[in-house]
Amino acid sequence: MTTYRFAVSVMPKEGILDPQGRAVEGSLGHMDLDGIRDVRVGRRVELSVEAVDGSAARGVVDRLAGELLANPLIESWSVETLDPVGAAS
Amino acid sequence: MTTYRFAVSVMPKEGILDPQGRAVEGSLGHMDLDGIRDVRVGRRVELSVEAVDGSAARGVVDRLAGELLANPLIESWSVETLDPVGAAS
Amino acid sequence: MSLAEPPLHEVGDAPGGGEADLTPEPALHRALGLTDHELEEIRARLGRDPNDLELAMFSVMWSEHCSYKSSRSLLRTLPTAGEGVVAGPGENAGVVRIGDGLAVAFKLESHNHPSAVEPYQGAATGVGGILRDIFTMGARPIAILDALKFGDPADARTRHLVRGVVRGVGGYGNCVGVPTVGGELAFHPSYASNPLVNVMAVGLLDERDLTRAAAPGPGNLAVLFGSTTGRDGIGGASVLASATFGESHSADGAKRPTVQVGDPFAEKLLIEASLELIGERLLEGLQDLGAAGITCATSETADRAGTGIEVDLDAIPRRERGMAPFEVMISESQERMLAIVRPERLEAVLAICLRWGLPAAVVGRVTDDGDVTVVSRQGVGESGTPRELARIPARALTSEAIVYDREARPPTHIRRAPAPGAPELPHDGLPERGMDPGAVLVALLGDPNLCSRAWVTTQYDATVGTDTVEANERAAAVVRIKGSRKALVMATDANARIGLIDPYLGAVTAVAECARNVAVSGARPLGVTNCLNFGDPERPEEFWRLQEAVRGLGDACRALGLPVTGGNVSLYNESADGAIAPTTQIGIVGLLDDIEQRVGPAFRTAGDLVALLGETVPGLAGSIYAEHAGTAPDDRPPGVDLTREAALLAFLPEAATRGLLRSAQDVSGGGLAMALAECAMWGDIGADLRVSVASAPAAELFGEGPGRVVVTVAADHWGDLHALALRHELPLRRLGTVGGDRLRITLTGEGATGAAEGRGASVADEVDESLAVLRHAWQAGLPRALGKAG
Amino acid sequence: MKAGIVVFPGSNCDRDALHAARLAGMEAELLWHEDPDLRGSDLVVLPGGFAYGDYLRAGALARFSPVMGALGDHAARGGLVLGICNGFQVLAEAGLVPGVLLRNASLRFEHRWVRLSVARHDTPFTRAVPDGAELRLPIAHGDGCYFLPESELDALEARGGVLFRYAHPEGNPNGSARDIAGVLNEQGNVCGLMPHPERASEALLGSDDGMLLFRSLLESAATRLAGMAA
Ligand SMILES: Nc1ncnc2c1ncn2[C@@H]1O[C@H](COP(=O)(O)OP(=O)(O)O)[C@@H](O)[C@H]1O
Ligand SMILES: [Mg+2]
Repeated sequence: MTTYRFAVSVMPKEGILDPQGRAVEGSLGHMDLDGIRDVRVGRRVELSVEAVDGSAARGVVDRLAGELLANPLIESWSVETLDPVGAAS
Repeated sequence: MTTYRFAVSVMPKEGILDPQGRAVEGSLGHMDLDGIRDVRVGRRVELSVEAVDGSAARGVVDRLAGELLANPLIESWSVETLDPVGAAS
Repeated sequence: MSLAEPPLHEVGDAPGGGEADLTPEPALHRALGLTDHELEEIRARLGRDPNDLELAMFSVMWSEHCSYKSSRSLLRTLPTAGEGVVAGPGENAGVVRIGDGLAVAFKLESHNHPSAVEPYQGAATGVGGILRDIFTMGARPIAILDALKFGDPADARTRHLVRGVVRGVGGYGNCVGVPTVGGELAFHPSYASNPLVNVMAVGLLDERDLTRAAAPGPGNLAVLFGSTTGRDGIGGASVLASATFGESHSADGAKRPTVQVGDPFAEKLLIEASLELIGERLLEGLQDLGAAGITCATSETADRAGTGIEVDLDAIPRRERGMAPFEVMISESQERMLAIVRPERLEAVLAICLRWGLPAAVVGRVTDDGDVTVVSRQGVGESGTPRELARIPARALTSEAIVYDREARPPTHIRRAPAPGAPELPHDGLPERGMDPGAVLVALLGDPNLCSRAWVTTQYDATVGTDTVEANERAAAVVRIKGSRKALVMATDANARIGLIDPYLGAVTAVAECARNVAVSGARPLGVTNCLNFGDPERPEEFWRLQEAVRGLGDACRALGLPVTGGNVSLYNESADGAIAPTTQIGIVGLLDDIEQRVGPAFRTAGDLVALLGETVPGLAGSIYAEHAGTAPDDRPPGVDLTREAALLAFLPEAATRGLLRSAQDVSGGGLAMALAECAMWGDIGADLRVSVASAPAAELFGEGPGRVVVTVAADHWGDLHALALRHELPLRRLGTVGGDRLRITLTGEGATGAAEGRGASVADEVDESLAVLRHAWQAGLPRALGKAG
Repeated sequence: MKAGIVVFPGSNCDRDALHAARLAGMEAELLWHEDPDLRGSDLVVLPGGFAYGDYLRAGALARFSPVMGALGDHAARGGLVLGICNGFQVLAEAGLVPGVLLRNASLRFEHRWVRLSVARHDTPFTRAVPDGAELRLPIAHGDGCYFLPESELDALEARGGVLFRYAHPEGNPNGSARDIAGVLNEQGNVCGLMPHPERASEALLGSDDGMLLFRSLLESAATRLAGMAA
């Protein structure tokens, strides 16, 4: 058994309204930051999976992402493999 | 002026309780998915920046991430450069 | 305060079902859901063939949802005239005067199918839609009530739906800052794959702010403000794309999400901006964008004013590039409003929208030709003259849309309810062997349909606005009106179990119960809104059910002197397992002239006398008890005596005004015993009571016969109360006194033990439970039913 | 005394705070978030609601509104500031009071009546609260779980920065560290709390305990003015 670490990105689907992204853009004026556009706000989920090999682990993550982490009706998701220690920090 | 696209990952710092992560782990039972551990739920923000060059753009993103997207007391953040078209889908 | 955002997608069967996914067909009109006959009707109204864009506009406007083509003929029969009614059916919401220059706006609306597909967003956008109907009238929304119906709570799919819907209602209502003060939560197998999410909103307005959804004055401008227009909510019409630019439908469908995402933050800004625009007298008309988007808003406002509107397609602010004209015209993107503005006031209007951070644009102008026309410069360049993409008489899309007289046929073997005063059956024929009333009461208290709703209501902000006097776990909510002694009392009710047996009686029962719920607080009901949730009207049995329900709704409202001021119809609530139980959801708002005279449901003082107003009629069919015990084939639901209900509605406010009532609680689900338990639990004080059993203990204690109210009265007021009841020809039966920490109900009379034993049953002849036991059963019910219910 | 209630886009308890302030006898008006002028307010209230929809993080976007600069100066000058619910979240994001408000432990929005114990009676916010009295107020929030690193919590308590705690029988509704419901800044002139005193402003609404806070503020403003006059 090996431990693999993944990051699942869940973003609002294209064409789906992203209220958070719009609110962020709307408030940028107050921060005097220019040139920022097309802000989309989603989720990032990091997790470890213990499995016999990488593809088995990946299989588990794909199921988790598709069935629990993302709502397929309004969100799209993608998986990224992290080095075992790694985190976004 | 060129348009650059970035993804900012904002994750709860170590030691910060992450009830959403716990909730995900909690619901794994219903899904008969084994071997998943250390789930952390954070945010992913994708945005475009228009700037004279890459480093200028990056500067804008860093400021946005540090001052708005993440709360340093509880969250750490990292920036990833995407290809202009790119999205999580 | 947050949690405005949806939770992680819940575990459970992947959401699905609900929406019909049209596959492209040779004939475009069929692919769009129009019949060949309807295409002929369209040709007749246009005097020519419609082009694709026009066909798309017709297809959405002639949908059941927008055209009411199956129900219109029935709705015409409803009584709509009433004292103080200033806006009725036909407007976005009903409006009734309440004195002091104020008026109340209220309406019920359904969002059933979207909630079945995506419970959080479906419920959230449902709340957003009904709120827009309220502030479109010029009223500030002051209360939300949510009536929710689901299948078996033990089912994983149901739990997923319950959690999503409740979070969605809260996520939206909490954020816009309108208190959710009441509603309904019911479980019935027939809702398993087709949950019902009916939301009622109530608003308060200064009569001078009453705003019409009309587009008067040719030359006036049509201003679209709020969110930008995207591809969402295009649904079936997306087949057009394949026709329009030969895209493959599948690739195309992927690009057009059928799920709409609500933005309560945008809605909050929309509320404030709209009310400011109205307050500043800057608008000639205002219309929300709901189903069929800009097409519906322009054609309805034009038709109401007998004008036309020319829509400048290129001027409509979009969320996405490359949208086809039909997509822009029928998009159902949320949180948008259409204002009709005089040119000289445009600047002021745009300034207010800008201040609230809302995109706004002039998207058309009012004309005198009675047509909705769509023009665009695309392809002809800035200089060129705009091309006309569509021209349709406004009324062809709205008031003169197609109407059907559907065939109605009663299903074989339906059980009719007895007419009021029909001879009683010898007994209700229920199995009573070994029945212990105390144990049954505890079981009923924990029943998912009767237990505490705290798990739901704690997720709703009920106190924002500093006007909420009574909310939740109550027959009706009480919301005071600042700066006056007045208060509004509101409730919503339906009765699926009786509706299933007899749709007519189901509707009558719901109206009677809802009105009673408002009246027990001492208020006078002002008017009725409703939502008719039924199956496929093209099936004669289903249409018959709808017809019977509307007949019952009309009869009940006429008998009680209540105008129907508005409502909504939701049809095709069906799944593979068949249609839902006929569900006539009723919403009533009442007026309390003096908040200090309101009457609560809870027992108050030891020594007060407990009495039952009204008479117990036999019949247990349709009751929760019957669901537990099983009904005999010859059993029927109790009938409704509307004359007596009317007397109750007159008696209760008078008794309250004269200060004769310490408390009053309506008898409904779970029967008399349940009502008594609630009075005791909520008052945290018990009672010692004797109930004489005329027919059978089960009917006395747990029968849900209408027309009954549990009241308490100070001993020295008993005489006056009794005299008043006599004057209103209402039976008033003394049951005992308030006191102690137990609920004790001793059964007496020939119907009790003895008689029951005569029937070979052995019935314990008393209920004797501590309040702690009752409260525990009541509070544990929902979490248990939903399985920890996180 | 004059109270200014800030209206952010998405505030929804602004009119409630106005109502309570006036009931308490204050002169009160609404302040628009884009206007840095506090119009001579002695007390500035950041009301409850969902400023900017609470998108991203509750209070994160609001803290950049133009009015916040003026609010900072007002606070630095010792001016009184009360942040209620979302207002508390904004103050925390702006660093005007210590801590962060995390998602409720239940992961659900919680609306219920709670009981607060009052740690100090010598503050401008609580001077009118009788000793030993507990306050009955409603909460209505999704992110009310107060967080601060352990060491800083000790420091906060040591300097008397904890003003309100959730008390029994209802107890801690959101998982807040050490049952903290409301805190004070170092100078003791800025207070943030999650429960809604403005909603408990009349017995008719279920409780008028919240008025004790508004009356406290009225008194302390009065004595300050007297102090200046002297
Ligand atoms: N069951 C009903 N009883 C009375 N009026 C109804 C009913 N159903 C719909 N109406 C009226 O028909 C009109 C159109 O309803 P609806 O399409 O729901 O309005 P909106 O599009 O503004 O939500 C409204 O005025 C509504 O009050
Ligand atoms: Mg409408």
